[in-house]
Amino acid sequence: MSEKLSREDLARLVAQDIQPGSFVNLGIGQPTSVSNYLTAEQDITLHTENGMLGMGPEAHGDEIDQDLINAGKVPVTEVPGASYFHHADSFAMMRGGHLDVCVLGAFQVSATGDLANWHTGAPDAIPAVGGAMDLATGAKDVYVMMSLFAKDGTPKLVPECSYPLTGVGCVTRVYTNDAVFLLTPEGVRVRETFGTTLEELQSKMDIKLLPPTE
Amino acid sequence: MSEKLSREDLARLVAQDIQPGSFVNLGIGQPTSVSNYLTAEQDITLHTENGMLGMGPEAHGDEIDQDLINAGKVPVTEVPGASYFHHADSFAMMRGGHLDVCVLGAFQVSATGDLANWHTGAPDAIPAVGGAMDLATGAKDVYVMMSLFAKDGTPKLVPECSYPLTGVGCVTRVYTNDAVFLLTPEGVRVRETFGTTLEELQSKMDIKLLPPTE
Amino acid sequence: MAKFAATAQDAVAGIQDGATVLIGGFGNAGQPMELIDALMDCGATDLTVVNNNAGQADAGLALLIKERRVKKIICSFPRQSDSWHFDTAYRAGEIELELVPQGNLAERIRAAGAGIGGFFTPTGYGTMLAEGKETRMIDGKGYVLESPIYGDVALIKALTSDKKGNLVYRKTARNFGPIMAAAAKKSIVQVSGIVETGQLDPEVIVTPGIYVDTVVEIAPQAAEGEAH
Amino acid sequence: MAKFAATAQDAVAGIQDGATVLIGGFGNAGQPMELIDALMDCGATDLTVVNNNAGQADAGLALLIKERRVKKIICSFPRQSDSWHFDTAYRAGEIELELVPQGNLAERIRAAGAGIGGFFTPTGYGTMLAEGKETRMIDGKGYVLESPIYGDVALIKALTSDKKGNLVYRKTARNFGPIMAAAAKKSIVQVSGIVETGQLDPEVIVTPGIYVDTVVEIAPQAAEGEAH
Repeated sequence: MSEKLSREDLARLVAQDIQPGSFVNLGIGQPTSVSNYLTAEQDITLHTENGMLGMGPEAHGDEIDQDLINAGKVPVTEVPGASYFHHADSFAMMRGGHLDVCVLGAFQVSATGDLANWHTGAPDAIPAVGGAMDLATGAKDVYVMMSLFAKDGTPKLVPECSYPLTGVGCVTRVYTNDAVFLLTPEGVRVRETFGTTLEELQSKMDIKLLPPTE
Repeated sequence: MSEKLSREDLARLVAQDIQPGSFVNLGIGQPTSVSNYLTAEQDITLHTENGMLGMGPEAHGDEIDQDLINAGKVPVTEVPGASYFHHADSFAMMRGGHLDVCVLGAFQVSATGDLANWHTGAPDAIPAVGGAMDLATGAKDVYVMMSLFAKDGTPKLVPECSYPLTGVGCVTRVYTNDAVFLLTPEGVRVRETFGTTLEELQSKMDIKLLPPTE
Repeated sequence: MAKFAATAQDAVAGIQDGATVLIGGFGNAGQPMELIDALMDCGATDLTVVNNNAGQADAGLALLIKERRVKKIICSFPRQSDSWHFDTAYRAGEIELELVPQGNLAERIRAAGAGIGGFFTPTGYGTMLAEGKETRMIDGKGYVLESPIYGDVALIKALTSDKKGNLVYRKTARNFGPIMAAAAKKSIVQVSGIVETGQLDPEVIVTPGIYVDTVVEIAPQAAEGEAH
Repeated sequence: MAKFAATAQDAVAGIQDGATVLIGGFGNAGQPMELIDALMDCGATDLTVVNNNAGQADAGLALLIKERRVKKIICSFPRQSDSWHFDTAYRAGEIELELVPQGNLAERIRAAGAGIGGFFTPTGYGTMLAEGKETRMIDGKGYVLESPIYGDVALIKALTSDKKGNLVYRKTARNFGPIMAAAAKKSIVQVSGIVETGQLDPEVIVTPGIYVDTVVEIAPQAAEGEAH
């Protein structure tokens, strides 16, 4: 592909990569936009950790019901086949590895799949973790969506995270506007690049990149 | 009282001692008969560990429903206000100390409230524990109903159990046909005797009996 | 055995200084706002509060924090755009914070109600929130030992109670209610309606009355109060 | 994503020799008899079975044991008046027994589904069933460390499924079903009826379809089969 992916195209790509019939949790922020590109044929069931499977799109107007919100506290809707459960059951579902995919944002991801996405580590910051560590730990696959480079140009896919960790060795894929990375036992493999090349990326990053498999 | 209590009178006595509004689990066997003497005014809610609160009397004839049984696998009925839950929730209710009273049978009870009621310890016996250890552990009060003496005349309320334990220090009262015993931090206190005297009981038992308090 | 209180003030009377108070709700859903207001009015102080958040805007838990009635909060997500009362108290060193990943928070509350003395959870392993805690490798995976969170009191909101205190909830307002009701010595529940015993289907009761001590009916507000 | 099988035989096809099979039911209530019969027919052997009991009379699990297809059983109450096939196998040293207090059995199954690596339970502390296990005093009370029980397969019975595999149960037939469905890699469910998605109220679903892999409809037997 000849250009960097737009945020919309990145969300579309993640959506396409989710297997039909999957149970998925989309993190707050950029990952939420993935839901815009899931198709009816995929028959994806969305989980929200505050106690629901079968979450539908954001609610508007008369649909808004303060008893029906997502983890970002935004009013949402329910789809046929939805179910409600309490917080311990909801996090048991995550922790027990029942979700197929969780899509999260990140400050940094390490080559071995460590995730940092909850705390900048700034000494005066008030920490808040929410469900971030649970989301990182539980799903069969954890996909990260992020920009590959910080505003200062430093890569966010790194040998070792400098920010406080959210989870250890949990991320399996990293989706960025420049490339998709598969975090495998062999190392970090570039699946595809957008408007750049493996060589160019390698020159800007401190981790060894493996080429796409045939 | 001038005579040993009959089994029926013993069950009636236990029933009378249960505080109104209590949540109660009655073990299999003799304890089950306590339910015959609970009054509507007491408004007792019965728990059965296979997943129900608000268990009613044994079912007969057309009432029999194979999906509605008690822990002894006997068909029972439900009373208004009943609820159903799964096994983990049911035993969480017991283990978490939410039941007010559990009434159990016993082979032996020790002076410090150890209970032996699940296994004779015979070398060729096939062991089976069921919910016995959970029942012993969870309730706020564990009442034992048993004969005070074995067929060979040896007491069953003993300094230390010789049978394998069900639970440690869990029994708070022992109801027998000869007397009611309160297991207190000070020791074993006789609350009342039936057709015998404290002195006579003391002569047959190996534990120090404390007299009734005024 | 559930008792029925005439007002939220009656329902919370008896909450002592120094109590650990579990407060249900996630966002506005399931938040027992009238019970929190009554707790404010009743004057109890030195509280330890367990909630997912640390108060929002100028209402409910945020006001308890503003008035320095909360000495410690156990929560997963204190910092929000409108958590200014918590932020101020925290930066002034006037409130203690125990930060717990949300799923561990839920499981710790569940453990208290279920009589579990502690459990090994993978969540938080290898992070700063596990520092100082016992860890263990089990089948090649790292776990952290977490302990139960018991409450002296729980304040929760349900949809309907029957006369036995059996509860049903509504949609995502269920959240922490069922586990908090089981984890507290005394559970105080505000409901939108009370029905006769037998009116709730035994198959659909979420919180059996054994977990409920006090019920108070609070008519739902008109929608105007919900807009924020 | 739940799939629908035409017959019990199709539903259990693929259960491997050596599998750990969680089997629901307490007494006849919730016992997936047709799935157990199909497991018998499919020939899988060297099984580890997790059930509250160890088979009764000459049916279901008892027949699997009679035919020596079960190398190990994890249960709370093997010995019953009609557990003769188990008794014989056990006395012959041809079946291994792991005896677990019923509540620990339930909690261990729940732990597997909930991703808990182990938990401290007071049940069994100080008894021979805690021998060889790690124990700990917590706040002055003795606890035993227990581990999760994972299943390769669960065979359970529910009342109704929708097309997403969401389940509801009936009365005390619920028992081990919900926790076994969550604890097994593959959950196979026999139901009395299947309804369209959306027909089950989202508030009353007990087992969400995420825990269900295969559903087979088995029309309830006439009452004659229930008399024993």
